[in-house]
This record gives sequence, C-alpha cells and structure tokens, in this order.
Amino acid sequence: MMKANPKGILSGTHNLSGSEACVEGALAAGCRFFSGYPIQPAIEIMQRFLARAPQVGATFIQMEDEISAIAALLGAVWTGKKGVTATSGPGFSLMMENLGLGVMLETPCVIVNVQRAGPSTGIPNRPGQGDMMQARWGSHGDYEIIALSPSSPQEMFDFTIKAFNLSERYRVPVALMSDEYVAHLREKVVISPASEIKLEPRRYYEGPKDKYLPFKRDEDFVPRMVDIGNGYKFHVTGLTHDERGYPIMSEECQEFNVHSIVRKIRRHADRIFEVQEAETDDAEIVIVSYGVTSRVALKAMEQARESGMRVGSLKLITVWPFPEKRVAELAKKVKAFLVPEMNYGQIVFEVERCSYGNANIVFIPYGEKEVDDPDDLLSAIKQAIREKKPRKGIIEYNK
Amino acid sequence: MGSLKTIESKEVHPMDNLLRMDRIPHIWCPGCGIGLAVSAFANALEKAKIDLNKVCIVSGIGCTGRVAGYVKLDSFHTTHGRAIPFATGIKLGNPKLKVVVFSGDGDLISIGGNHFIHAARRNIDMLVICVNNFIYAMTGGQVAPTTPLAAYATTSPYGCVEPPFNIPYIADSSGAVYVARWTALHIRRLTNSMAEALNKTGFSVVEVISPCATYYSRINRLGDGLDMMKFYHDNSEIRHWEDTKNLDIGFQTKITVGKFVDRERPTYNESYNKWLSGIRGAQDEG
Amino acid sequence: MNPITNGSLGLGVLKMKADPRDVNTGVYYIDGDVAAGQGALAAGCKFIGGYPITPSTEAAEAFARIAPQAGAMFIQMEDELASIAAVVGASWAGVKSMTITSGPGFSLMMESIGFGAMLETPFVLLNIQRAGPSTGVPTKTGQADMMQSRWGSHGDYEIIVISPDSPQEMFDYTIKAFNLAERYRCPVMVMADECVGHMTEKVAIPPADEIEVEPRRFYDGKINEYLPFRPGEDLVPRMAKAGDGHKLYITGLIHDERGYPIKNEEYKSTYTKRLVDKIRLNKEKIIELIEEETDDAEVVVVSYGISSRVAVKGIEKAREKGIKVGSLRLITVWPFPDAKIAELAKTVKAFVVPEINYGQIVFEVERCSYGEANVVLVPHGGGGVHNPDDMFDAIEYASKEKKRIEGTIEYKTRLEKSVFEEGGKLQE
Amino acid sequence: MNPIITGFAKGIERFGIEPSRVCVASDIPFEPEVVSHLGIDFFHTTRGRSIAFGTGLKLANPTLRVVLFVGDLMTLGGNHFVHAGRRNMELLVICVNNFVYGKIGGQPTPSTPITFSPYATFEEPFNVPHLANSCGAVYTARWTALHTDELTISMTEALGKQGFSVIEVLSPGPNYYKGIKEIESNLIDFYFENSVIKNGEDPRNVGISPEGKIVVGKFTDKERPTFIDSYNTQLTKVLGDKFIPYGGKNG
Repeated sequence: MMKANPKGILSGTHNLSGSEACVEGALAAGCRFFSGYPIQPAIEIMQRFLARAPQVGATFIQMEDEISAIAALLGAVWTGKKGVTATSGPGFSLMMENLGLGVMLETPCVIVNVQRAGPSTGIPNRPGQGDMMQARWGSHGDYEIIALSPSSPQEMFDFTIKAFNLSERYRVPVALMSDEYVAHLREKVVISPASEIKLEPRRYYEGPKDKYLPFKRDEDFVPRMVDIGNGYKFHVTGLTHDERGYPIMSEECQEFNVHSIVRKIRRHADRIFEVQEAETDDAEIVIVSYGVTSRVALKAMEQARESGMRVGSLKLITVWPFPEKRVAELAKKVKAFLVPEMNYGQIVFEVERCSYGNANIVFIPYGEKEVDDPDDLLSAIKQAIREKKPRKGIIEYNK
Repeated sequence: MGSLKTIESKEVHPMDNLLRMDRIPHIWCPGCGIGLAVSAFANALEKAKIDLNKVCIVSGIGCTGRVAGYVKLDSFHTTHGRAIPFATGIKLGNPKLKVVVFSGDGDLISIGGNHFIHAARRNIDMLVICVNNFIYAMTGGQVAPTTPLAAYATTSPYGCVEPPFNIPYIADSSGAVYVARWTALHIRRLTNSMAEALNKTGFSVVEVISPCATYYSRINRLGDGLDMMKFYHDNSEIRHWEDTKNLDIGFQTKITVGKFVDRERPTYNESYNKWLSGIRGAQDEG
Repeated sequence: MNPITNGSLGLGVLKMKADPRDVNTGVYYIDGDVAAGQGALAAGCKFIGGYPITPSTEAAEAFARIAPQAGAMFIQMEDELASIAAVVGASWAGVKSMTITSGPGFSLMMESIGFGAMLETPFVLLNIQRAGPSTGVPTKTGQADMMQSRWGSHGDYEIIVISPDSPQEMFDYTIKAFNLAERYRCPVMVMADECVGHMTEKVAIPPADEIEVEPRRFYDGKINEYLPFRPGEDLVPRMAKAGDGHKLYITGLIHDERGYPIKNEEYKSTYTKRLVDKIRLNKEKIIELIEEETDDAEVVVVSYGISSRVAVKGIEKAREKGIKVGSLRLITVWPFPDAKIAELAKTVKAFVVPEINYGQIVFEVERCSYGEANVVLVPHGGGGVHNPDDMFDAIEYASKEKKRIEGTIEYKTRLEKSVFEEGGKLQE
Repeated sequence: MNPIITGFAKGIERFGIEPSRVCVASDIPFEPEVVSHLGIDFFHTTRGRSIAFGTGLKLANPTLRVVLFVGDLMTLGGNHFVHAGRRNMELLVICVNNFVYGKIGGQPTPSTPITFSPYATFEEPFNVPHLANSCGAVYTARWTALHTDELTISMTEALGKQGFSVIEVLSPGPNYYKGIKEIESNLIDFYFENSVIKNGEDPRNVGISPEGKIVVGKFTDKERPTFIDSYNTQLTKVLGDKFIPYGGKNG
C-alpha cells in the first residue's frame, strides 16, 4: 500500500452528490483517464470528470458508444494509467463483450454503473438494482468479478477508491454498482488528507525485459503488468492463452487459463468480501441489503429494535464475490432473512442458496413507495416474526 | 503453436528482431497476402526510423487479426471490431506512442465501421492498415461489406447482392488525413506508403488488397494465390490523387491503386490540448 | 399461413400444422447447425439476421441457401447489434424471425435482448456456445453462457432457454422454441454448443402434418381498440403487426397497456412485474425435463446439452457397479425447475452436476436443494467435453460420501490435476 | 422537433401515402398524441439501433414505408447508417442534428454549456450529407428546422425515393435544452440566419465549421437499385424459376 498523491485531492468536508463524490474518489485513487458515452443518470459523473480534467491533467474522451468507451479504457490502462468509465443499464449491456476482454487480459479498471429502472430503456431517471446479476454473469464464458455497492455519497467516494485498489490488487475489472438515487443524492462527504488515503500500487513486473511473461502468476496467483512502450514487446490476446500470452487452442490451455482467472478471485474471496453487520448477535431476523436499500434497511432495523423486535442487518459492501460463508453461518442462527431489492429477485436467490434451508427467506421487491420509506420492511419483519414454520423457497412479501 | 520450439539457428534473418520467431510458422494459408502486408509493414518500420519500443500494434479478430501475434512489438489482440477504440485508448493514455491498427475489412469496416468513421472524424493519430480480401476468411468465407456485387460467398450462395464499400472513399469522407491503396503485389510501394503513413500525424488509412486463395478465389473459381497476383499485376492501375469516389472495386474489374489523400487536420490530441489550455487560461484569469 | 386468431377459441385450437412448403421431409445426415436452420424453416421462420461467428456460421449458411426458395429472407448485417435489432423489427412487421450467434456476439446482443423482452417480441436466438470468456477458443465447445442467457441484459426480465443435445433435437427444439416464443410473446434462446452444432447425425424431418406449429396470436378485434400490452390469457398480450393501421406506439421505455411511456413509478412495479410473472406463473407449462430412474436413486445426475450425453457413459458404469443413479436432463434450463429439484433433494443423497464451465447451473441446483442433498460439480473449462471416467468417479464419490456438506463440492477432474498438479505441458 | 414533425406530416399528405403504411422507428420518443394524430405506427427503439430495426421492418414487410428519426448525431448508430446506405435499403432517415451548440456565443466555459453539449466541442462534427453520399445514399438534403417549406418539399420528394434517403435537419434537441428556452429560440434563429441555400452543391463542400455559413439545400438525387431490387435481380439470374421473388404483396 502506498499513500495517495495530494494532487487533485480535495481534502476537507464537502457537500457533494454521489456522482461528484465518485469522481473525487477516482481522482484521489490516481485515476487519470475517463472514456464514456453520455447516458442518464450517469451523465453527471462524466461532466464532473470533464470539468476536473484540466485541473489534474487527466484525459477525457467521449466515445461514439459504450462499446468503444470500455475498449478505449482497456487500451489506456495498458499504457500505465488508471481508468474509469461510467454508464447505466443499456450502456452496461453494451459493455458486456469487452468486459470479458478485460477479464481475459486481466486488466485493472473500474466500471461505474449508475443503475436505473429497466429492462431496456425503462425509466432513465429512476433508480433500480436490476443489474446485480448481470454484473456477475453478463459476459459470455466463465469468469469471476468484483462488484461493490455504495449506499451514500460518502461511500461513493470511499468505494471508488476501494474499487481501484481491488482492481489493481487482483488485476480484474471492478464494477461499482451504484444507482440513480445514490448518484443524485447530495450529502456531506469527508475527503481525508492524501496521506491518509491508502492506495494499492500497480503490481509491476521487475525482472529482466526479455524474461517477461504477461500471465505468469506470482505467489498470490495474480500476474504482473508492464506498460506499453518500455521495450517489453509482449503480446496479449483475448484468445485462450498460456503464460506468454500466446494463443493455444487446447482444452488443457483453456483449463489453465480460465480456471486460473476464476480461482484468482475464488481463492481470495474470504479476503475480498466485506460486509457491515449491525446487531446480528442476538437477531432472529436479519435484513440482507446492499446499496441504497440498506439505508432503508437500517432505518427499519432501528424502528423494529425500538419496538422490541430482535432485528439485525447485514449490509453487503462487496456483492460479488458473495459472502456465502457468512450468510450460511447466520442462517443457522436466525429465523428468517429479509431481502429488500429494487428488482424482482436477484441477490435474494443467492441468499436462498447460501442459507441451505436453515432460514426462511422473505423477499421484498421493488417498492411502490419512495426508496427511503421503511414501512414495507417493518410490516415484512412483523410477518416474518409471526411465521412459525420453516418454509422452502422464497416468500414474496405481499404489500 | 504453443508447444513448438523456438527455431534455433545461428543465422539471423534481418526481420528476426521484428517478428516473433517463436510463433512461426503462422496460421495463414499458402497464397495469402497477409504475410506480404506484414513483411511490408516490418520493412516500413525500419524505413520510417521510429523507436520500435514506442510503437504498439492492435488487431481485432479474423485472419488479419492474428498479425499482432507475429509482430515483435507491444501487441494486442482484442475483440471483434474493437481494435480502433482500444487503440484510441492507448493513444490517449500515452500520446507518445505510435499506434498501429492492423486488421481486416470485416473487422474494421463491418462490425467496427462505426469506430472507423468516428476515429477518422476525431482524427485520432493512428495508422490503420486494412487488409481487404473481400471475404470473411477466418469463419469460412462469408459475404463481407467489401465483397463485390455478384461474387459468391457462403452466406451469399447465389451471389452477393449488396454493393461493396469503397474504403478509401469512406475514410476520406469521414476525415482521414492519409489514404492509400495497394495490392499485396505492390510490395515496394506499399512499404513506402506505410513508412510515409507511420510518420504522418493523424488518422491514416492504408488499404491492402489481398488474395484469399482458400475462400474468395476458391468459391469464385479464380485460381490460387499466384493467379490472383497475376490478376493484380494485369489489372491494377496506379493513379495517385484520384478522387476517392472513383475507387469502387467490382467483381474482377480494374483496381485503382495509389495515394489518394494526404492533408493536414488538427488531431484529437491537439484539439483537446488546445481546449485544455484554453480552460486553464480562463481559470488563471478568473 | 392462416392463423386462427379468434380470441374466444381455446389454446388447443390455436395450434396448427406446419406449412408443407417449408418442411423438407425426409431422413438426412446433417449437422446440428443445418438441422436448426431446417427447424426454423419448418416452424415458419421467414427472416434471419445474422453475422458470421464461429461456430454458428453453418446454421446461417444453411438458411441462406434455402431461404430464397422458401420466400424467406436471410440478411447478413454489419454486426450482431444490427442483426438482433433487425430481427426484433422483422418480428413486429409480422414474421417469425431468428438470429444466430455465439459467445462474443451473444454479449453484444445483450442490450437488444432486454429490448425484445420489454417489447414482448417473439423471436428465437440460437447461441452455439463456444469456450470463453472473451475470444476464448472459437472452434471448441463450452457451456458457460447459461447464466448469461438468464441475467445478461440489464433490468428484470424472464426468459425461456432450451438446451438440445443432438442434431435431431436441434431440429425439434428450434421448432419448440418458436412455439414457445409465440405462445408467451418473449425471446426464446436455444443454447446449443459447438459439439452439438458441428455433430453430424441422422435427423428425421417428419411430414408437415406431424409438426405442430404455434401461429402468431394476432389481435383480431376492432382496429381502434387495440392495446398492444393488455394482458390476455396467461398474462400474455395479443400482438399486431406494423402497417395494419393500428397506430402502434411501441417503446423500450416503461409503458402502459397502450404502449405509451409513463414515468410513474407505481405503475412500473405492476407492469414490469408482469414481464417476470408471465414466465414465472406459467413455469409448469413451459418446463420440459427427461427423468430416468430417479425413483429409488441415491445419486441424481442433473445435466443439460452435450454434457448429458457424456454423462450417460458415467451413469452406465456406475449402474454396473451397483450404484443407484438417476438422471434428470433439463431440456428447458430456464425457467429453472425449482420444485422438481427440491422434491428430489428430499429423497436423494447427492446431485452430480456436470457442466462445461466452472459452476453456473450447479448454483441453482444448490439453491433448490435447501441443504438436503450434497451437490457435486464436475467442472470443465471448455474446449472439449468431460472425461466419462471423471463422471463415474464423481458419482461414486457422491454415493459414498456420508456427511452432509454445505456448498457446492467441486470435483477435481483429471484435466485439472494434469494441468495444475502434475506440471503438465500445455499442448496444442 | 415540432417543425420537423409538421414537415413530415405535410410530406405524408402531399405525397399521398396511406399513413397506416408508414412506419417510424426512432431513437427519440415522440409524443403519443402526435403519433396518434399522424396515424402511423411508431417504434421507439434503443439508442442508435433504429436503422437496424427499420431494416428488419422493411425486409420483413417490403410494402411498408419505413422512416427513421435519428438523433444523437448517429454516434451509436453510425455503423448501421453507413451500411444501410451501402445496401441502399429503402429507408428514409431524418437526422435531427443539434450539435453546433458550442458555436453560439463563442467558446464554452468549463462549468456551463459544455456540460449540456451532447458532444464535447473540441471535436469536429460529421458532414452528414457527405458521409451519406459517400456510402451510397440516393437522396441527401439539409435544412434547418425553420426552412419549413423546403423541408416539406424534401420530405415529399424523399418519401417517393426508392432507396436510402437522408434529410439532415438542424434543430435544437429538446432533451439537452430543457429549461433553457432562451437558448433554444436563439439557436434556431442562429441556424436560420446563418444558412445559405445551395441546391446541388457537392456534399463534400457542405461541412459545418465555426466559420462561414451553413450550407443547406438538396445535394444528392440519384437512382441506384435498392437492396431488394438487386436481391431479386441476382437471385432470378442464378436460380431462375426456383426463386420466389421477394417483396410481393404480402412480403
């Protein structure tokens, strides 16, 4: 870990929107490249970056579509820059192919998805959480990815830095799965002095030039990078490749290449995943939430506690890799999990999977009310407490 | 390929430092023109006298897409059609690099057509070498947007019904600063063109007409690679500065080759820097 | 084709036979890709938009050859984005349409799949899976797009996915895919793989009168009263086509029954809910499974596509050794047969799930077995199929394991051992 | 938008085509009332895909007259644009352009107008008629939204063209200028006042640059076999009687 470069860090306390905080986080993490395409509601991130670019000497380009935005991002990262792109649902779908390329070339980069209500064009200016499974499964072929979900502008700032750190640490694209609500929410954001911001440096190769193997894994199972233009004359390809980066069309190489990409994350899953727990020790009901819904969850939890119900909260900071073990542990202690999501069931299936029939699963789908109204959750908690018998499958909360 | 041992030989071929000899033999069929284009490119690199450490090559998918794997430069084999945006990122990430996109007609003009016209419009400083063999060869001979009218391909089993693109015209009209076309036969002129384009600042396009003996000429019964070369020899007309709109290629018609466009326009990086300094100036005043 | 569109008639009546002009009855020796092209034609498909990508191109080529004589259109578009957009357009112009692709193309199509689902457009997507991610191994097999087919586009939607395992099934299930697409007005995907696509086998194409074809369920009421998104029977709205004076207003924005965009959150929760419910509530009618000897089985092999053919060898060997093995083959992978798995989980000791990926559908099996059975994954990275010995070993292990183990147990294949442990050389 | 739709409606009326045979696919959502008033079928597609979508509509039912409204400067859909032009698909593309934003009032400042600009102003815009012409369009014209009569004439003519026709209309896009009424009206006047009509001008000379006038007019009007024509010609030649010509009455 190294300290951040003070250039471009607006240390102090600010009143920022989630989008602005995200850009500040990226700049604090040393990101100096942005390529994107305007799409609601991620446009503010692009605007902020463009406005800040001259001050920090960053490069900005608005590409012709999201496909080229992510392709350009990957290219820029290989020149030694840290890069970010921001998009929303439809753009995220277009990025899927080259997200796979990012995984295959093990390129560290950050993709901010300001989720909106989908599918298709949906409602461009309303929040949603319908892309959570897509972040994990959206590109073809097998891979593992890291996804974080912030719930406030402060977290937009912090998690953006975390996203850059994780992506450099494990050489993997990281998705920051925000949503319209968080991106437009304006709150107090504390930006610490540069000396307190810890950054993960790029894991550069440091051996002789002619011995460089772009996909040779170090003790952490992560390969080392070099920048273009330094005489390494390396080759990388989206085809299945060996340590040299040369394509080999065999099942052994496929096993070697792709299993390593998958293992790289699975092996470190316990170190990567992060959750925030509140009052889970004695809880009989635990609300599992992420992103903006966790704000409502915490509110509901507090209100429930006040009226004497033993409710805890498990907030997922990393949605992917999914904290399987923690959920399985909790499932044995609690009566039920409540999963509020702004979709019709995505992460709830993961909770169901990892509770192995040991707890009831109550799903609270996309609410009709404003996102910060905990009423639905409260009555769902009451229902879940009343429920005596264990039930299989997801119980969908009926409003 | 991977298990093949490095060819050990005491004699060093002058191209050895430019090609990845541990990847040879290559995958191209006998009679293919891509190898000639690569060799012209390697010669052009020497001729252009640029620092090889600062050159980087990006390819897409397809037969020509494999070029990146054989040239001993920092090389990237990306997804289908996305070589140009990937290269755009590289150029903007490190403007000191000379970026070359080496890919085929299907990759650059069909699926990557949008990136092609937009990069030309922005005038991103890169050299695009487009090997045009009139067909999708890697996937087995499908019709391409360059397939001449009435020529056969596996997905146009009754003859192509779509007029082909005139690549120099589309490059010219979207803003490329350097446009040339040669066939794989015109090795020396092609090399010169590539060397010239390597030293050109801005979006430069060199189209290389190449025989595809395995698909295009076999399906259309045009003989082997050598017959195609003969055809190029007999039917190419060198006409420099010809208006790009007259460069259509029909089925076995005359092919006009030459250098057609060489002009100056501010590149994206230049405009961007101008814009940046303008803003910085404004901020300083404010 | 003369679809019977009287809304008062029941479903049975809506079924009709294939048009004899579109059916090349006979017994052939063809590969899966070609069989799929024939199936599409027999189902009444009149439009294919495609883009060449290994290993799916043969299906497009086959269709390009037969289309002109059948009054159908094949167009090779400039990219996959265009192919699928054209297919959605063609479907709204009133013809059955299909697109053909493989991994990377499938990823490019993601945005428009959501568009198709949102517009409730019937069309079929044939994905001949190859080894991924990214460019991967274009010429070799894989099954790693299974989760993508369900979750790959943004937002919430539900989809139907069929997984055939032989050229004959490529023919049969392409027809079924068209039928399901028309029946539920949604995109249906046929997720085959390179092995099935390139496998040449006997394919029997029956006479036209033996092929059941679901005609498009056109609206047949008064012209000015048509509502393109009013749910009818089973939550599925009736369709109309462009150019008939309905003054269609169709948008990918959240819309009301008229198709007009609305920005009212409240309505969204009921509207897009129907997109999901239309499939979820009709699940039992859609799901097709092949179940063998599961009654007294202690181990059940859950498989789909080409893996199920390879599994047979392992199963036979296990039975010879006296292990009670059953088999559950998923013809429709999505919607997932939750209830069936949960029911089996109560009686069996373990599920063995062979997949040509590092775990996708196995997580669904794990989810639906509620900790009541062990779940063993037999992974394979792609580029080939499983070794039947691995299959047997996994079954044997599953039958012997006494402990209940939480989570998916990843079986270590011979391939994995040879590559990672025995210092095996990577060879072409 | 409104003057364009008015021109379009008048075009339909003057050309005398049954509105129900006209099918519009657009990146830009229309008001439902407008669609219902026009009596056409309307598809609001995903961004950039309207031309590809329209290709599907046209091929599946060649009796339809497919019109596409393309916004966003064809950024996402540029590829579909050039390829449809090359194929000479029988489509009418109305390209609604609002890109010259940065020009008004000199250079933008970092804080305000550029954030509204759909395009960063340091980039040069496409010369749409030239691009269309070079990829094979049979009809190209450019007008500002205030050239109402000329626009109507162009629409009428283009509706009757067999092939890929492009009309570029310079007009402020409503999406980017919401709430800035002042600029909207200024901009449209600015376009109109700075334009000069040059019918038949070589499209390569009509690029829009910060200096000089905006050239408007009809630039291309030629004949080329459409996709379906050349499809039928070629396949009849090869297959003879076995071929069922495509594009009959019922498609």
